[in-house]
Amino acid sequence: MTESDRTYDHLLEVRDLHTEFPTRGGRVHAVDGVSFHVDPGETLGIVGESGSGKSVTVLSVMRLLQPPGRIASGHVLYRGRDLASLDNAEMEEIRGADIAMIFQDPMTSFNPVFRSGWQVGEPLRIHRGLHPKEALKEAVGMFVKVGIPEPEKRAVQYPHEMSGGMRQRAMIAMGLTTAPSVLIADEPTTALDVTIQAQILELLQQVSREFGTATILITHNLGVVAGMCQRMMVMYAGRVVEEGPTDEVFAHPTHPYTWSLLRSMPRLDSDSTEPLLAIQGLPPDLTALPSGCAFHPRCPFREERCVQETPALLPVRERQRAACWVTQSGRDLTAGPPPRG
Amino acid sequence: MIESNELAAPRAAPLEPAGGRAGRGFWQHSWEELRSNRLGIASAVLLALLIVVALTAPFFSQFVTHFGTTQQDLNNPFSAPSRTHWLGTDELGRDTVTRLAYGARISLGVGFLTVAISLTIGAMVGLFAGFYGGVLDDVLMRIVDVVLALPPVFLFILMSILFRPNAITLSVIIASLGWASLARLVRSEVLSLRSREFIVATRSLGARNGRLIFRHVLPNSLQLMIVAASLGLAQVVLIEAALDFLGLGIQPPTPSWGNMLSNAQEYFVHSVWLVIFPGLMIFLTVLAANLLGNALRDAFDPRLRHL
Amino acid sequence: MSNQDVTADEGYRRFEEFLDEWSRRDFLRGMGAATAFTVFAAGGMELLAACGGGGGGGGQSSSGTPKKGGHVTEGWAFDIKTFNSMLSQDVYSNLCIGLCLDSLLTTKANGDLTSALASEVPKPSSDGLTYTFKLNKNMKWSDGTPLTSDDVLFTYNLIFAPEYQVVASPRRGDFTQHVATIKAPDPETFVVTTKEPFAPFLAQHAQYGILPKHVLGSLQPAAINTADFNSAPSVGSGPFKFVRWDKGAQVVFDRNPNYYRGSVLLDRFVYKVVPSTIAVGNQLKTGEIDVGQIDPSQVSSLQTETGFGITSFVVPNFQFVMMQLNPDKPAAQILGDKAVRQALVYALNREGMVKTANFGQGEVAKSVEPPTSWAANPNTKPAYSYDPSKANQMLDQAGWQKGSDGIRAKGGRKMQFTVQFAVGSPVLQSVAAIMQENWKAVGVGLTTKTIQFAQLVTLITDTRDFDMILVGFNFTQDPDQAQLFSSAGTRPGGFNGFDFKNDQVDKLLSQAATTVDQNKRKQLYSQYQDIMADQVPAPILYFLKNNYGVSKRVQGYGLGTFDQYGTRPWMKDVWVTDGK
Amino acid sequence: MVGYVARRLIMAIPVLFGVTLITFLLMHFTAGSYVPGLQLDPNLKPSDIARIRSNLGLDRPVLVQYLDWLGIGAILQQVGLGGLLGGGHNIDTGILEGNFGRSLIDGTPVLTAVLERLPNTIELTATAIVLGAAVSIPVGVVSALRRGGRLDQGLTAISVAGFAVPQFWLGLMLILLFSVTFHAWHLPWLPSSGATSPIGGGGLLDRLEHLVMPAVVLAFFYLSNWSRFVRSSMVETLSQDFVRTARSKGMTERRTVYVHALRNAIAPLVTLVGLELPGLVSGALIIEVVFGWPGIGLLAFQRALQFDFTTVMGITTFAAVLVVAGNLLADMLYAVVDPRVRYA
Amino acid sequence: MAEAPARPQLRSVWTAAEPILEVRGLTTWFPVRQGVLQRAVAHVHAVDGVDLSVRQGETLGLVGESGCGKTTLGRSILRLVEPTAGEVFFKGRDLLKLSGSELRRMRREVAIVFQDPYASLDPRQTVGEIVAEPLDIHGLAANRKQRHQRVQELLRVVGLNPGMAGRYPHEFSGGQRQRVGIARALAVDPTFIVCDEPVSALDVSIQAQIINLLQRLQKEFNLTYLFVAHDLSVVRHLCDRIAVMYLGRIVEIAGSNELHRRPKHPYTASLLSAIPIPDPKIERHRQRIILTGDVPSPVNPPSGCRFRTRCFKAQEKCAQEDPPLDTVQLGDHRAACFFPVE
Repeated sequence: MTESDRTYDHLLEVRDLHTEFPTRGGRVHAVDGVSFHVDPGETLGIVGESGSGKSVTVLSVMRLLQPPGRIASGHVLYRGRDLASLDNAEMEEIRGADIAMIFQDPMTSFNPVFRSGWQVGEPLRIHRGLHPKEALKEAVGMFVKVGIPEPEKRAVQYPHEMSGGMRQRAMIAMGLTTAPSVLIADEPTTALDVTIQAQILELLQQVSREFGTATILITHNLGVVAGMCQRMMVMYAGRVVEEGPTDEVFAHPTHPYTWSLLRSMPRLDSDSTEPLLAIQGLPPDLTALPSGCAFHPRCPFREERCVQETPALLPVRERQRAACWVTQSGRDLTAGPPPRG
Repeated sequence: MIESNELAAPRAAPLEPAGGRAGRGFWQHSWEELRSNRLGIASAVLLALLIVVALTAPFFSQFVTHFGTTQQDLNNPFSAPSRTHWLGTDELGRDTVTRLAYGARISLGVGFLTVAISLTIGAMVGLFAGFYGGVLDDVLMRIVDVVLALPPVFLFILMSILFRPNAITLSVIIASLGWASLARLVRSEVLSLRSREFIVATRSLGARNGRLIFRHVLPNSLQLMIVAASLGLAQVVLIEAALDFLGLGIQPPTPSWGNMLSNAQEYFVHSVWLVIFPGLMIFLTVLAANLLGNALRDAFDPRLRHL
Repeated sequence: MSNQDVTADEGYRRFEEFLDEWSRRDFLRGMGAATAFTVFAAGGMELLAACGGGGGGGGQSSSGTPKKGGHVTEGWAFDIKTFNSMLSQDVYSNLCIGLCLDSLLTTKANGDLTSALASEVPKPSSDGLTYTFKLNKNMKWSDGTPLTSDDVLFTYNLIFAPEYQVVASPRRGDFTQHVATIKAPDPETFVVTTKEPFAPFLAQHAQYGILPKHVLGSLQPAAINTADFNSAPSVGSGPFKFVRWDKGAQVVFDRNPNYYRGSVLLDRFVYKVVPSTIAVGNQLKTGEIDVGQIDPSQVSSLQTETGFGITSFVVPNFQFVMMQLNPDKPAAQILGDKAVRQALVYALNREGMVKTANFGQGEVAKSVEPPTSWAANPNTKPAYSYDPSKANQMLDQAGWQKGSDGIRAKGGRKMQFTVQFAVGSPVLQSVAAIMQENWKAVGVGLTTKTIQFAQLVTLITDTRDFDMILVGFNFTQDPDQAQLFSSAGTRPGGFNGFDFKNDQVDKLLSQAATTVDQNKRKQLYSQYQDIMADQVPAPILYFLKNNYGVSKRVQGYGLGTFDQYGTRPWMKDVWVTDGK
Repeated sequence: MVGYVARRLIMAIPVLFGVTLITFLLMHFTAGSYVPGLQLDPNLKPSDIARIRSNLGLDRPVLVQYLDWLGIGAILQQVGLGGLLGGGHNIDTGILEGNFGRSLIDGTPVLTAVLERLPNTIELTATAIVLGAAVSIPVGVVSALRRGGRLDQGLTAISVAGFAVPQFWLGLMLILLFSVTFHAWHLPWLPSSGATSPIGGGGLLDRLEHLVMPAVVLAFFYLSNWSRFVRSSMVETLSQDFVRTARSKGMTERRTVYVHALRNAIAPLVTLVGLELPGLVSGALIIEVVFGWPGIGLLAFQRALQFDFTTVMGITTFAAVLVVAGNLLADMLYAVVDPRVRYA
Repeated sequence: MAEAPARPQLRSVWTAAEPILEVRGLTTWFPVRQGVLQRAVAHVHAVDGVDLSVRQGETLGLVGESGCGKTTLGRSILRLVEPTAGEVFFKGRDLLKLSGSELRRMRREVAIVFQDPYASLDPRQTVGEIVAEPLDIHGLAANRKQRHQRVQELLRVVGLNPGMAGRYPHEFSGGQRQRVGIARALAVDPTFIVCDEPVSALDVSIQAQIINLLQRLQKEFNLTYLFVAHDLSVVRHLCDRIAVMYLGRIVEIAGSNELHRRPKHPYTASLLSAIPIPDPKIERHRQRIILTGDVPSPVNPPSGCRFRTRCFKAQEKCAQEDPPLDTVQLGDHRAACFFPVE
């Protein structure tokens, strides 16, 4: 794409994004007013449970929503250009070239009937018009960079002939062939074993350093965010409930959901065998969201107000924002929830 | 309740407040799905209508059309549709509506009976072969292979000579080949069910094979069988008509849609209704059975799409 | 669309108009769609009739000057089976054999024998035992080899000489039963001596296509059955010579340059296999075929077609009901009573059968001999007009009383039968349905059962486990019916499967067969027909009428009662007006 | 791979025996004393029937006849048990020696008869398959892309109708319209039967004219079957992760659909086509009957009704081999189109 | 559960002081068939000579990566998969030698909870029927009323509203389904439960509920757990002792805290270091051991020590000799390694 002359605040900025899915049970607001940004070299973590809207958010950015899902409103500014308003052909030029994405399951994300090298080289053929042979050569080069042994042999193998870790490396290679400025990784290690997860996370960090890409890392594993991300945001029921620098959020969670999550996870470095703090109830059904704050039925800190009114995402501490009436009114969660009668 | 904080908070849960009422079971769910499929319901209604006509054919002919199936009127052959003969008469002056109604008995009777026989045999063979595997599976599946490799033409011809074709023998003849593919279908379903975790779970409780087969595997493959039965009905009606047409099925003067058609082709130079209406009946019946099968499949499980 | 019901409401009137409109636009005309089963079932009706015609039979008259060239396509719903005249049994094979292999004698349309390879029809010697055939001079096979009495002797040896036992010929039994010796004293003479005088000899055994000894003579006897010649005759003696046989599709013939009667006019003749008898009508219309036998149901609609003319004639093919008379079989307990048999015939509306089932294409039988035969006796008594009240009366008299269900019974036995017939013939189905209704009217129950043709054959010749059989038979021009009605035919394998035994009939039939004088024979057959009419062991329903459509571009087609199949010497003079 | 094929073939042996034995026994029980080819001929003497029957070896015990058909008869003779065979037998079979024998009806070698008809049947079915596939793939793809739309509903309706309409009825209607009526209206019309014109036929155009109607009827069946298959397969494929991956690479929708999705979606179709192989014998039978198409189906049908034992047995063997080969072919093809599938 | 009918004791010489479960040399191989005759040309060495003992009332954790054989081991012990060799003593009786009916009786003593709570519940049965099934199988309810009461009680015990017994599994959330699975396991009143990754498929916020439930039930009913999992943090929280599996073998076994503090086997060490800790301050400065390559195929495991192909301490000896589990032995802490981590 041609470099826009306009100046812009962030490499990629999402403003007040709303994505909805019409269903039989009514319109589902899978993403409800999400805003965030990333800059080169930075890694942003998006954390949330299944159904919290984190994947839909990034699919909206890529405009890869499965119909009938659609962006209802909001802006996706990439270098100042609003991706949400581009036509399909323009968007196709951005996808894979400027913003690349890697997916959770490297098995199903590769086309089983084409050789891996062919697929990895494909973005080059599409965006740079490279000859298939050159594209394959580039792909092999990329395989070397992501640490795939015997790259020539691997390139002519089919995806199913590779191991899970290898496939995810190839997936990353595919995302990076065109040297994109933004890399979106949607749960890249969830399907992998821990030792392989460690390898892949290492690789992602290395890539971010080397290529200076802005990375958006989606995960449900708080530990991964802790190690990988400078900034993070926590999503719940399609909304961002907390956002801030990773260190701060872990040290001083300002949303009861974040607070509860951290306390409900068994920690490897803890000798305690005391019962964990269990978040009561279930994640909400998006077709029938509770009134007020969506988390209030499960919230140990809830107040009258939480049931009635929906809190906005507002600064609570310096550099840290949360959508919570409790913390916005100045309460510190570290003291624990009030006893219930 | 032991630990109240572990329980689902009513407002957040996708469930209605717990009451004594039974949950929305699988069949109920399927029925609701089916009900919203207008084409499927229309097909079911049409099939039901045809069944009613078939069942009441003697009353129908006595009180509605006022003609018997073989009642001739040699002075009035090939009469066009009229008030007395709604869909005209054939070469011997027999009433087409009456004969079509009786034909429905044959087509649907053979259809349902064939499906019942082949489903019973096929399901049993498939269940046991799939569940027990090993030598039993090998032997049963070789038999299935043999049946599937027999050229149906010869079987139909030879068996229609061996047994005088009537609705029952014809059903047996068609079912004698039809069960094999069903057995295969059920077997592959059972194979996949057998490895499903809930079977392992039940086995871990100390359940015997009989319980596993009849309490778990069979109920879970019922949907597949119902869909297969509905689609099978359509196929059998077509096969039956084709056999009649080739002179290997139901023989005149017993009217069937197929033999009415084969007879009529001699005469439809001048009496086109004789060939249009039986053809239409076959078409509608097969169409309805197919559409119902598709609707059931959609209602049950989109996974069955390959059927 | 005859139903002009003036009181019919508006909707039906409009429907009729719509149908009329369709009909006018010819949309539906001639739609004789393919019926697969008739292909096989008709075997039950159309049986061997090895006859021929001597020079131009009946049928179409020629107009214009004959010219050379062009082709004729004749359509049949049946493929042929063999070119070996000694193995063939079906009329279609015989038809094609007749085109390329001439026989000693052949038949004219009216049934008279006439010369073919033999220069004249031989008179039997005074003792009635010896027939001396003089062959035409200088005859050649299509490859130029001379055709002599050696070939004739070889041909007849296939069904006579003991070493050819293994040849699967259906003719050996009858031939060896009657013939004492065969000889070829010189290249132009062939002499047959019978064991006793046998009047049907010429009609039955002098019309086989003569086979080339120089092709088949060197083969092992068993190899005759499977010789290449059988499916691709390399040489011939008829008006045409074989070109190719695409099984299931067509048989193609070209003009035989060495034909002993001089060259034929046509370049090419094609026997085309079409899907069904109904398809014959369609293809006549579209011009895909030039000549074809029209199904009775289509005759009236095809009569208005302009592209071809229709030739009609009665053929010696009768439809009849075999009634079980074997006293060991239950049905014979009822049918053994002559009065019952007669009453059953009185109850049949045979005019209705001809009119409805056969679309008028037939003639109600007055006797067991076809009306086309010189031996026919049209005045047999009783005449069996349709008379249900007489039938009722006769049955009452015979002691059969109607029960509450309307079925007659006597001594606890109900008058109920099952009639069996070959599957797939709509005509027979209709006939059976009419029989059923007719008899029901006089208190006789009848159920119908169709069986495959092969089963029907076994049923008649072997198992014989039936009440009645509805079947058709073809006869040659000779009036001998001994195989069917003499008591000799009741032996296993014979065709008198219904066990009709009558000493007088036996005597008359054997007398007639050994009598050479035609007038005497006619007298004997006349008596025979009277007895048969009185006994009605197997009521003859009607004789069929054949209808051929012949394209107007074809001239000189001599189709008639006795020369449809077998050698067709008149093919020599057939020509086509457009020369194509 | 070779081992796999070998194993499949070995497994097929009992199947072939079962199929031929069942057919043989059924035929003998139904035929009774009928001598193939013989007609109701008043001149036929009982002695002729007995002689011909014996010549054909049909008077021997059924199992001996079956063994003879297999070719074990010759072996029995060699080990001195020839007496078991009884009678002369000029059927001359020995399936184990690759000899299918000769027809009892016309004496021609069964193999020749089958091979003569085979090209016609292949011509018909191959055309229908190609036609069916060529139309069903785009139809299925379009339906899948426009899922739920008007076009999809229309195309689905046609394919469902194609399932429900009896083939013989459709064939009759086409003959009525395109042969008879068109001819009567002096429009270009199509020949109603056969594979070629008897006179001057055999040219490409002539064959095509004859082929059109039967092929269209047969293709209509395939079309309705396969288009629904392609549609559902395509719908499923389009919802898969790798399609999303393809899109994320920035490729055009067209390329996504036709390169990535279609290749996967039609892979299973290949096996369906492979499974049509046994259809050479019976798949097109009723169409061959209606259109008088001189193919194997018609031959099978006619000869079965005439109890031509050798021909029926030959075709049965042929058909069973086709079933085995078809299944194997389908599996092999699947391995070709889907690299994940490997046989060992 | 006072109303539970008295359970007939298995005849054995076992006393509560001995391990309740003793596994010796348990081996489960799956044949890899090939060729014309489908002869087994090789075997997947899923479980390859495992020795293990579980004491009454404790929780033994079994961890390892996917494909290491931990699930097969759990199922082999219960004979849901037939082991190839070895002995499994449960309360002193060898389960592998039990006949069909004895085995079925034994199933009242041991139960299993599965990973995927949806797959392990029959979708065509109501929750009530699912929970009642073990009662029916073993005839544990004298009549309908007793059966109904027992089902209600079981549902209440696992924290479900007994009024929902008439509902179907698909109407429940993952956590609730897992509770149903646990209730079913409890129905026979077992002493020993194999928990096969019971929380891996659940959302983070639900995991804790189930973990707490399992802990509570153990106390309440004096249960013994074999807890199979891949998540070391969960295992460490729940288990008294932990066994680490790699390629069909147990490579290290120790008390929970001991294992975490002083892992001896290089594989354990790298596994521990690979697990992210949800604390950026710690996480960012942790020394990670990144293993190279993938797990080798269990059809052809490497010679000697199976971990040597990925091991950062591997030496010549590791390829030659197969270290037994007691190569390192510090009291209860055992590891199969020649060059243990210090």
